[in-house]
Amino acid sequence: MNETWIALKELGENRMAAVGIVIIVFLVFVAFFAPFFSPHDPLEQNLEKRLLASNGEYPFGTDELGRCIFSRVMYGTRISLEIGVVVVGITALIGTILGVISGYYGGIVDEIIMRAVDVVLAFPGIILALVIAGLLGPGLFNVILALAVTHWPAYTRLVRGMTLSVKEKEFVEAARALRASNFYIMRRHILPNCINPVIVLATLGIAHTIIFAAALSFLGLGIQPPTPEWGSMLKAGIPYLRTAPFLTFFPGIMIMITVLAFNFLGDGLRDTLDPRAKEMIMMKK
Amino acid sequence: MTKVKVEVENLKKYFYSGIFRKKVIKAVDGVSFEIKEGKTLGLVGESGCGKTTVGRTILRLIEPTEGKMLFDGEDITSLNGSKLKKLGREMQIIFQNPEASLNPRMKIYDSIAEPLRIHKICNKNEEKEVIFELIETVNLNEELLFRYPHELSGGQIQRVAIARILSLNPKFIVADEPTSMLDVSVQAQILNLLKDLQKKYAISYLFISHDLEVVEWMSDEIAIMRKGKIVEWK
Amino acid sequence: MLKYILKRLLLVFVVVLGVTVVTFSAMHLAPGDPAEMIAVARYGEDLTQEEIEWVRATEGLDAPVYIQYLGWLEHVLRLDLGKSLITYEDVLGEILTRIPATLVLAISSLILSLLIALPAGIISAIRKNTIVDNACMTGALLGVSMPNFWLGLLLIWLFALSLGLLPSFGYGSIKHLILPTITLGPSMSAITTRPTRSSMLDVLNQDYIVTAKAKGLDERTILLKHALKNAMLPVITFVGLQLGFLLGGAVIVETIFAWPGIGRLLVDSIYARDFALIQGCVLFIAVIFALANLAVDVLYAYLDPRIRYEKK
Amino acid sequence: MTLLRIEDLRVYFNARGRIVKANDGVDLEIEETEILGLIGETGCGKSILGRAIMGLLSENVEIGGRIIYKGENLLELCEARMRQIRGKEIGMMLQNPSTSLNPVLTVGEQIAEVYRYHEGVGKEEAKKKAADMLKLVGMDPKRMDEYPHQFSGGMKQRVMIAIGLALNPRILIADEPTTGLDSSMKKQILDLMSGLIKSRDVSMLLITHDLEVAKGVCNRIAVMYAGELLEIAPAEKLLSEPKHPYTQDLLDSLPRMGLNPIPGESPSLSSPPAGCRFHPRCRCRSDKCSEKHPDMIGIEAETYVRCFLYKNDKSKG
Repeated sequence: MNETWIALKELGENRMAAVGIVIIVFLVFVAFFAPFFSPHDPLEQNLEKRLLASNGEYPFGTDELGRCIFSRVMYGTRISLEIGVVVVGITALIGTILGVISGYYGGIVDEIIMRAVDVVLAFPGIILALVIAGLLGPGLFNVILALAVTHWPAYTRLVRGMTLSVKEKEFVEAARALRASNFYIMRRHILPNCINPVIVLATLGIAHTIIFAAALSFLGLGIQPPTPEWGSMLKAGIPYLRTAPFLTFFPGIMIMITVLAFNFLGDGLRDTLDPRAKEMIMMKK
Repeated sequence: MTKVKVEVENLKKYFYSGIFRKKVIKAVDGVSFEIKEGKTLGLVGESGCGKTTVGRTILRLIEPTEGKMLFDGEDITSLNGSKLKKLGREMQIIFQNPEASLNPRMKIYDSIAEPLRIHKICNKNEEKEVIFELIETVNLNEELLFRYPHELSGGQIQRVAIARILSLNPKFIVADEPTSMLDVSVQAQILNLLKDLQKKYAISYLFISHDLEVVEWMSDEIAIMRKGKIVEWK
Repeated sequence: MLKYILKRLLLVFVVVLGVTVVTFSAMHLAPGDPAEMIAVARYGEDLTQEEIEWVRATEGLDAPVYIQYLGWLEHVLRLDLGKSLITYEDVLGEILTRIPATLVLAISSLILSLLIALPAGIISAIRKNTIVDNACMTGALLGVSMPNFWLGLLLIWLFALSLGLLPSFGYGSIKHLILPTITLGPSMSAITTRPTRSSMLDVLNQDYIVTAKAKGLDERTILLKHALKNAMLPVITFVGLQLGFLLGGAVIVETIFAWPGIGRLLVDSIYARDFALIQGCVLFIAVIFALANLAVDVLYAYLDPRIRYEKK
Repeated sequence: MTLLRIEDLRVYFNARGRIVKANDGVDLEIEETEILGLIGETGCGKSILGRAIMGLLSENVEIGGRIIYKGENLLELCEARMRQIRGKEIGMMLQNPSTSLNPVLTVGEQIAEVYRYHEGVGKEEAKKKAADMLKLVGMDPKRMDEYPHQFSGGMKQRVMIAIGLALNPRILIADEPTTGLDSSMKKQILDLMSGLIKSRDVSMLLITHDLEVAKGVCNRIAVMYAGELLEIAPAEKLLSEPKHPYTQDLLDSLPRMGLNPIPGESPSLSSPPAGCRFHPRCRCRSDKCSEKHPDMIGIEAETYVRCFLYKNDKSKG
């Protein structure tokens, strides 16, 4: 049987991962078909119907400007998933490449890359993102940029560490004895042996990024109203916390479910992809 | 008279450490020897005596601090570029640890095909034929070709390692403790295989081991190393 | 050991320098004319070009960026972080008055998180693959997935607005501390639980635990004496790294609960685009974070005999 | 006198859906004051046997058969009773001294705690006894406050010996005590162990893959292959006139005997061949070997072999 197939099967048997996958598929579906299924235009205001509780017309009620919370929450899925996937895509790619280069070549290249990593990691991630996003001004692009700047070092650090250990393995030395080029060795030998933990980290990274992005918007430094975004919806709901708590309830639970789904999946991947976990422990602990 | 295949003159390899690079470890400290065509030089010593460094240096996997290395009379001490790549077809190495000597994420077939692909020795169609021939030479079952290394035993992996470098038709092989992690019954298989190949293809070996008995059985000449120097010839 | 600490301090210096360069560049890459923004913040929208130019000249904003940076750095080395561009308050003084509030919140949250995470992690490792373990791990995942800004709002809604038990914002008494701590502590504990568990599992699979069993020692001695200390070593480093999470979380929690700490100061200064204050906060947070991590590493080195007795 | 008797020991566990039969019907006795060598190649189940005696296999492992020590079946004992036996009655040294000593405790403490725990003596008393033990294994007792990483491999192995023998157990199980040591150090450690064991009337089960190690020290040797024993005989006899074809071939594959290989590979413990487990590699096989599983039979005094080439001699055995 094929290795990938076995891994996928094991993943499916992992209950949490399966739940995660189902939720993620559902969310992607929602994001994709939001225009078809949302009962209202998420931007459509109706001041006569403001702050209504859940009813037949508005399943999750209406906000302070009479917009349909259900529709806004649906559209919010789009922006959160988009930020998560784009940021992780960019950072995982750049971070991994830098990590392989840093670990493989060592010396001055390593020194420069790792000092850059230190600088970024010397600072609590969310605060750096906050400062960057705050200074550059609100907007989708700036949020993505701020999160990308703060997220790449995680991959670089991880991959560098793995590269250092894989590099010492004899099969890499064998490839050098075969006079394979450095690029070949990195691509064929180092990278494939680092990729599993990167996949795990990237999955968990999507979860992380979605929370960060929502936090930025919550603080008013990310996506701005009237764009339907969960973090900024939460912020807008604060003044009505006493009278209309559902304004903050629905976006909050959406963030949590989304993040939880990616965390479930990442956790399941960690169990299936991590060879150490696979090893059967037969001696008594 | 058989001709000299490999010649090493006053080889030195120092490792420097510490903040000011002042700490010196003399891993290899003036080693000279020659290996004739189709013959085996055994290199014996306890762990940390520098025998492994000698093997790596000859293959130019480590750059020597001082000294000269000749292959077929040609100075290879500072060869580079395409000439060094070509040298890769002539000189090869077999490692100690079977678990680490094959890429765990590559199928056995691809591991064996790798040298052929790197050196562009044959096209895709011929490749298959060559590989099947190779595994027959080292006495491996075809079924194993489409498995991953962790599904093989140590002895089988060592055969794969031998098969893959044989595709290059090397004339000199450094065997760095090739059986020290294998069971005795399997050790004998591998050592016999190495000897058969030597007869068949006139390969010269530098056979590195800590086990004097094994070296005595394998080698035409034996050098004993201690603290970076050859202290005794047998 | 001393050499190690000195080396690390040097690194802290380099890194803090790097962080300030990044923020300084971000400020100047930011769209808009800084002089105009400051002038608007100070005097309102109705401005003449002369007034803006006057601000530019008095604040030294007409010099090239690197001159501005070097000038700032020179003042920093004399422990002068400058004055707020908007309120003219002394930046250092302003920060120092905010630090205690942040420390109180951070320490109480850290204690709460460790009180939850360590027992949970250790118990789930010992009772691996039981209901207890699954419950702890699911709880941890839930905790990690819970945005703390939302949790904060839920807590305010429940305990302050609905039940009226606790104040929803402010600073001063233990009561004020409870909700912010419950917002921050458990989510941090959720992050620490898993590494604690895996570290403990790792240790329990080591040969020396088997040796301890072969000696005939009982479960309790093996766990408390042989396993725990080994398992806690990596957790210490991890907690050090999580201090960043704590500071980051503080920014959000302080904003929600109107807690007068440095995090809220930073957010407010970003809103106001008060560059001097932003730069000061960034510098301070970076230094605190770096020193805390250094302290953690020294503690680690001290507790681990393999490092303590390395040079002999 | 038999000190410990293993009867029909079966250790099975589940590895990714396959049943691995690590020990499959092992019968073995350890006599008083003897050194019994258990020889076998990688993955034949010899270490599992050692751990099974100590009750150190995890719960998901299925264990059958009996291990009788002083009239008690160790496999049926409660954990509390088993703890009294571990260390005090049966000591154990694990394979790798670098990983088998706790890195954050001083070596003195790791010896002393045995006395405190089993004999209930005070801190000072235990420390003194630990110092004596260190002296006994040829180490400077002044170093007892140092940590394991400050010692060399051979020294750490000495500490392991001190721990294993601290309470003067009746049996010491030593699992590959010389792996990772250079040949000169190997000899020192073996001499030290066998000397101490003889002078203290302790029996030892020496588990090793190295025939050379077993040769110098063992009184009797048992040969294990694919989860079962193939031959048990007095050491001299086994090495000079091996009976089982596997034992013969194993000896022949040693360098000094001409490095004659045994063809093929050891079978996996989850799918051993039918009949005699060695038959696919055996040069003496007949049709019967692939069909029927041979029993262990006594053929001469103290010599047992599991092979159809031999006939049971009931008068002896």
